[in-house]
Amino acid sequence: MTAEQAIFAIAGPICVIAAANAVLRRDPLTAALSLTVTLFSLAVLFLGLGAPFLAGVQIAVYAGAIMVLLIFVIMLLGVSHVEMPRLRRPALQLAGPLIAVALFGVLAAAILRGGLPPASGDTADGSVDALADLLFGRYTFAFEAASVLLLAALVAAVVVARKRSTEHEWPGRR
Amino acid sequence: MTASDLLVALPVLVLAAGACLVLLGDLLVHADGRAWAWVGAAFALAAAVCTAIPAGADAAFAGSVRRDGASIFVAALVGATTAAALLLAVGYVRRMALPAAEVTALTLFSASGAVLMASAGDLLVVFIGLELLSLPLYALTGLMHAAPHADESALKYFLLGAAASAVFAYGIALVYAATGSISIGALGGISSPVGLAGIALLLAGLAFKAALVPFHFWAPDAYVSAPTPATAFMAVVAKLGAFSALLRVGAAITGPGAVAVDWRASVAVIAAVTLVLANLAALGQQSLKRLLAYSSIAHAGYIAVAASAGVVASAAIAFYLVVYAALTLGAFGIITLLENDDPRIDDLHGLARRRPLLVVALGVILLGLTGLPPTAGFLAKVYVFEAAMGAQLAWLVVLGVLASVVSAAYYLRVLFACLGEGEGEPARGPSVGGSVVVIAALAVLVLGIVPGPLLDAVQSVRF
Amino acid sequence: MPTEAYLLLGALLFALGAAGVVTRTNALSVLIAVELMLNAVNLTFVAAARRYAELDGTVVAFFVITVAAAEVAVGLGIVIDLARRKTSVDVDEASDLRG
Amino acid sequence: MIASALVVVPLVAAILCVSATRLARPIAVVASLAVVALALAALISGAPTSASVAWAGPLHAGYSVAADGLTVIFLALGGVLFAIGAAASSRVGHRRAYFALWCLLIAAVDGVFVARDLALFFVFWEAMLIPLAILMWQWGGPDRRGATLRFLLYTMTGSAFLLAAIAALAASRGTLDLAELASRPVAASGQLLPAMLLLAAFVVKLPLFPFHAWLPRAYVAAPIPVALVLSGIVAKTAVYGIMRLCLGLFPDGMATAAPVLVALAAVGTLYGALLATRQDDLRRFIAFSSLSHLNLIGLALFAATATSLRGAVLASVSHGLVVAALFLLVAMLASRTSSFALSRAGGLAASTPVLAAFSTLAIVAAIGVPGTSGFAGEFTMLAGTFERFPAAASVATLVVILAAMYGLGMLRRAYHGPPLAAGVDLAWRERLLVIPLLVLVIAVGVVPRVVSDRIPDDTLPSVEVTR
Amino acid sequence: MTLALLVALPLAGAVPTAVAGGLVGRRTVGSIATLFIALSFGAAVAMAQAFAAGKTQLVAELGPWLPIRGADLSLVITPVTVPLVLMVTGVSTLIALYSIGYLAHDTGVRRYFAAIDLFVFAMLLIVVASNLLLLFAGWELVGLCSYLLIAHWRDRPAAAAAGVKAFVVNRVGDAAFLVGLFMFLGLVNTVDLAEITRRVQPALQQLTVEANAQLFAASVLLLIGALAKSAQLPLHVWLPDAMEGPTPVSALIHAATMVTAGVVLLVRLGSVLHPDVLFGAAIIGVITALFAAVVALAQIDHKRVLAWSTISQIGLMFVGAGVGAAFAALFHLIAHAFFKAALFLGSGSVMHATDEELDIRRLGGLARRTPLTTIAFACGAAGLAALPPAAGFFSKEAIAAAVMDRPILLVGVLATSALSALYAARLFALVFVAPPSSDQARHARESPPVMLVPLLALAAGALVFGALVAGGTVPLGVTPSAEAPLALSLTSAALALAFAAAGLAIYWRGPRAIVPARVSNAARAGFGFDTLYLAAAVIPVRAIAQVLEQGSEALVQLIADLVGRAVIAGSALARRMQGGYVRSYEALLLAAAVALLAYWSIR
Repeated sequence: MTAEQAIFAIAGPICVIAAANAVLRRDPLTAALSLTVTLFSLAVLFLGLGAPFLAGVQIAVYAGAIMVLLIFVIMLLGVSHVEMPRLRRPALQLAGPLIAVALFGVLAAAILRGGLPPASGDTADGSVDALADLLFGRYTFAFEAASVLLLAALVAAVVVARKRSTEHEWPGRR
Repeated sequence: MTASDLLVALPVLVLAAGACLVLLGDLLVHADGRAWAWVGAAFALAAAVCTAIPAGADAAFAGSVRRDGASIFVAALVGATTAAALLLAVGYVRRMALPAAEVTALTLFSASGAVLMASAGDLLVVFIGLELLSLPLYALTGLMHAAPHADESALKYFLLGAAASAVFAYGIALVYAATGSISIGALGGISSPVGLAGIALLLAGLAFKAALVPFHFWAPDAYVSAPTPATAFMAVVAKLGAFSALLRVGAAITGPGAVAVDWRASVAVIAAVTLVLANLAALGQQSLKRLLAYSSIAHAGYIAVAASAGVVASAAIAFYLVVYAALTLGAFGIITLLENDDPRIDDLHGLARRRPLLVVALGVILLGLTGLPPTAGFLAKVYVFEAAMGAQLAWLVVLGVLASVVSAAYYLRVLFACLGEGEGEPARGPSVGGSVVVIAALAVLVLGIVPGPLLDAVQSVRF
Repeated sequence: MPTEAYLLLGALLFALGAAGVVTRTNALSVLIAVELMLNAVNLTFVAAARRYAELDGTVVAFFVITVAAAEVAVGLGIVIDLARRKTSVDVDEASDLRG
Repeated sequence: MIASALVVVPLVAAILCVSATRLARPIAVVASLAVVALALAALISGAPTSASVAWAGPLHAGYSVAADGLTVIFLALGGVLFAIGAAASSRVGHRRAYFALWCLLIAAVDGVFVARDLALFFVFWEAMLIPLAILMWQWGGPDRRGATLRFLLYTMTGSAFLLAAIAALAASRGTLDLAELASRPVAASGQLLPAMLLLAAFVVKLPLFPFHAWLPRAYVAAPIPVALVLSGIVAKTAVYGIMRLCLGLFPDGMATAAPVLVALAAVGTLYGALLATRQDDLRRFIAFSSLSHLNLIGLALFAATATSLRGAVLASVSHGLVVAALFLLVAMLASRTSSFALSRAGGLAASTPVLAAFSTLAIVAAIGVPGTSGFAGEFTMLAGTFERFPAAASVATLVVILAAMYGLGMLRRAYHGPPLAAGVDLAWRERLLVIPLLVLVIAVGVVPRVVSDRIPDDTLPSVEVTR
Repeated sequence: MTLALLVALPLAGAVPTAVAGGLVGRRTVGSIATLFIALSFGAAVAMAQAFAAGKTQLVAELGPWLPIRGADLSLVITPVTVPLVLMVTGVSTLIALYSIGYLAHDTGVRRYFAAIDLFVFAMLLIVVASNLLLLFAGWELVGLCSYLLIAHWRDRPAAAAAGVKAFVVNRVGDAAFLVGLFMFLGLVNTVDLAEITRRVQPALQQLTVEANAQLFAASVLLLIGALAKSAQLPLHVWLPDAMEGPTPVSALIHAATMVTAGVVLLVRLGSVLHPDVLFGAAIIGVITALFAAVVALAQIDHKRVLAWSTISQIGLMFVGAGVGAAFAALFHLIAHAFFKAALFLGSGSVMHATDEELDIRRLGGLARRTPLTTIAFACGAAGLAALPPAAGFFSKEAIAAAVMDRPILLVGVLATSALSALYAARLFALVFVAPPSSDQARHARESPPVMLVPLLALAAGALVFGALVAGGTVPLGVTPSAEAPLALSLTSAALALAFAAAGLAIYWRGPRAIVPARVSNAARAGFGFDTLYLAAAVIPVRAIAQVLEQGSEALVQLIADLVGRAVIAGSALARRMQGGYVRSYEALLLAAAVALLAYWSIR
């Protein structure tokens, strides 16, 4: 058993269980915490896959920033937003799992039928240097575009969440 | 990074720079809100104009961005549409007390995303463009705090959009897993199930942005709730981005066996479902905006009809998109000119008497939407149908023409409502928005009678 | 480990996320489910990058994280707006627009 | 040149109408008469009428117009009817809009007849709809809404197939120019489908039984002048279309379908006549008698012998004139009894002898008595049809009996018997509207060759059926 | 030229009468109209002289008409048709003259005379058309004029109904005529009569089976046309009702001219029609003759007696024409025109004298009060009864002579003659001789000269015409086919005299029932043909129309509605998909994605 196999064997199940927990819990806070576990276990898997820097980013940015923000909002809005315990719109509650099973089934079938190009024997240089070369070389434009995207998202978030001082009378139909 | 790199990406840069400058300017200068719409329009127009500057290269940034007939066309059309939408917003933002600078900036950001999708060399840029296109639109949808359901629409749009983005991203991932490349060209060789699954998910994700049934559910709500100029903008620009990406992906799929055929068949089926459902749903609408929303979904269906003919239909699609842009700007533009921002069709009674010119313009636009001569809408439809017929899609064409009969029912209902007896609205003086509407209507008419120049121009478009 | 194992794991995560999107009624829970889907995407990218001994997949995963961050920002804005107006973040209660 | 002028003149008139409230009606009348004059000039001068300009090349569509004998016949008929219809529109509201739409309708109808390109044909074909629909919708009777929508959607459904056919032809043939299409005919086996797609538009507009669901409602709901042109000339665009397009481009396809079409038309001929015997509303009466006549014309068209086609053209002219006269007379009757119901009339001849006389003449022409145009058309059609479809022609001939029943039955109920209603007899203003029509009816009946000899030979089947 | 004038003059009279008749007085209108017919008669006389001088044919080509071979506006007149033309124009002139007086107080004079003029035009067209189509034009136009004139008194519902009935029944024949015409057109590809004759006649001997069948069918159809126009069984039902029209109309159209058009047709086409069919015409003729004679005996309305008698007499003409005895048929036709016109005009005079009294049981004794009418009527009746030496005697003899070799026909013809004599005598006796039985009859007064002059002229014709023809003074254009043997002459004279005498004897003192009431009632009603047609044709057609309107037309409308409703239902369904719940949208979106995935990856 290689290290990678060991990592997969441990982190994989944790990841799935946490993910399932995140999806099944009615309480968003618990779900968020479960998701964080998933994120951590994914970071471990990334390590096993030879992408240590990404693992770091996953923990720092994803788990660290995004999830914190999410949890902050959950707390901000109060715990009262726990979903109602009763089963609502049962058709949809049934459709969810069904879709998931179908989705996984189809995807698994596709994956298991193989046909992928052969794996390259060597391993890539996963160092930060190499990453930086790519990021500021081939992917410069994407990088810049992503920065514009973040700016746009910022503005969008501000605009939509900003509290209006004066509610304008809307001239449309109610 | 060279000068030619920048020139290739110039339209995107101009749009994004415009957005940033408007944001900055709003912080520094205390100007009337309307000024920002004018500035934004100027930038959008500049983006359109600068497509004419020869770049000296077909690609830039290591192949991330490319410049060809299709990207030039989309950039020009996006720029022009954005400018027109912002001009519609000039009066509107003031009347609705909207944050003009933010609206302008978001619009420009979104426009840059659309151009990015059209000029992307790889799937990653397509994905970023898609997000850049979408995120501002979510915000624009939720902007009208005073409108009754803006929050709901924004939420729906966002949740659906996020899921669709994830689907699209997963598609890219599967394609990458199957080919080891994220370049669009890599789609060509795909034959493994994983790669094919990826293609399917790419189609689903793009169909969502193009508002094709059954990925369209966000559209009616978002269109109704967004500020009307933004509605016009998203109805045109989002589709431009989505369809150019869709067509580029389709053009790249030349894989062995029946893959290309399957792609076209999938698009054809989606087109068929869209035509039927959208037109039927539009038939029962009371709200004019919602009706136009479904109508724009239906028009996406017609574009998809041509798209299912493959890349040979590029010129037809391009022509259709231009006409559709003019029609959509005109139609939603007219709503911006009404007192009521979400008028029921019955509210239009008496409009012909009070504002005859407006109704003439509306009439031209409705004829264009229906696809009746002598408007350009007719030629656009004929072009699309000819393309589909060339691809042996007779069944789809028959479905399309029948669907347009249904569409005639609801479009003409609007026209007839204007002719009815009623209070109507008080006449209003000339306005910027009014000029945009008149120009759009004239364009629809003139392009129907003298389509030659535009037709010649779109011949160079090849996705 | 073969790449397929990671792909299967990714597919499972994606499917779980999809289920969550449909079944959860709390807008924030839905957002969490979407995050799950995006993470499945990332896992797939990284696994494939390892298979082909490339870094491109890893780089794309960075971008996906960026995009996820942007999305969350906008999403949270919208949810906050909703919560302020509806005093609820239940997606089933935001169902006035129909037809 | 002249062909283009035929479209442009009414268009200019439409613009003039908008700007002149008081003169709108004279302008419309003059424009209509100008169409007649231009059409006749095209015929007499012998100068080339055609014009061809690039329009939408990549769509294989061009602007190509011409006016040959067949065109001129229909245009002259149209001009007369439009002039009389406009003159009869004396008390309409919103005059500017009404007459502007009227002129637009003229332009569209003219365009249908002069177009020599399928796409251009379709442009004008659809362009007819909108002015017609608005005229019906705004100025029509109580049922105008439903009737207009029914008419619009029904005809648009037919046109939809026409559009599909055009797209298919453009894609497969690479041209939509009629001359070019005709010069390189499709293989006989491949003609049926395009022929039927084209025909779909025409059978609805004609309308062929059983595609007539819009007809009675539209005739009742439309304002009388509009109903007049709707039946008088707009229906004839379908006749023209079948001759020029279906038979001109796909004679073999039409021949394949002919047995079915002929059967439908024969049934429709009798069907319309039978229903006409039962109508109380005079407009419905005209509707069903028109249905009968138009199906007979359809029969002749589908039989497609040289004689039957000549007859179809004659009958189209005749029906146009007669139905116009009937609509006017019926309106005049209704203005005396304040109702279009036959049961509200009765014995009117006593107080309105001139109206009765005119009506009698119109009905006599409608039921095809020799000496009137009705006979010339009907006989020629039936004789021509008999060459190829003796059984159908014989069955359709029974219509002369039913026509007598409904025609004279109507006269009897409206004008004979003890006077139940009374009114002032026709004023000269009213008489002058009808007299030209009646004079033309007789003239065409006596010298029908004036019309039928104008039909160019290339629109008729080259080989006469001989047995 | 003369030929064209002959036809054009009455038409020329019709137009000013119709258009400008209102500008002049009633009497003037009538005079003008009459004048035009008289001028036409003049033209006919002129032509007759030309023919007497040895001309064999006159042709007038007036130009093309319909785009069909041979369908030109061209006229031809031959020695055969000269007498017909003379008769038509002459009798018409007299009757038009009579009408001036008869309709002196009618408000519709203008259209009356216009229609009369038009009628003369149309009738002449039948006689002199050089092709079948033009003939048919006249054929239809006389029907139209008949309708217009029957329904002349527009305030009378019965008149209107009778007019419509006449036209519709005629149209049944016309429809058959048309189809027959088409078949001829198919056979020889022309409608020109001369050419048809030229092409069909030699071919008649060596016809293929198929062509034979076609010729037979075509001939049958033309015969049906003739039957309808000439009111022969079974299409005779319109003629008795046509008596609702003014009496001069009955005299002109429904006795002298139009109804004999069928005979004219058979004579003109005699050489073309299938021989079997021609003989069939003779059979139908004899049956009709007998049948109508019996019915005529039972009538109580003097115009109806004459109407049925007309049917009967035309039956005799059909016999003549059917066996190829053109001479006999034409002879009887013209003779009948004289005596029947005289009778009808006499009838009209009686009505004029007695406030429109029609019931012969309420008349009587008029001989004293209206002597001139009585004399004229007697002449006519003598002609009808075939009493020698009145016209009818010779003409009927000629017919009998033509069927000498066909005993059944001969018996029928003789029996008809006998019955004719009987009802003619009955009519005369009841109206003029029997004691007056009503105030009208008692206070009758003689008609004005304008009516009496034509009446007497016609009566004179009825008296002497036969002898003139038989004596060879007046040529008929065709030579008699068979000379009547003396025995036949004697037999027919005896029969006529006997039955006439019997009739006079029986009814001398007034109406009397000699057969059971049920029989006479049945006969009076024409043995139920009207009822039969009502049940077999009129009611079914109405029922079909009703079924169509409430069934199929409703269905057509319903289908249109249903399509609309289906679309609207589809619309509701499509809108229900947009249920408002974002989760269901997500589900649908993802399900669609799964579907796409499945389609793409599982293959």
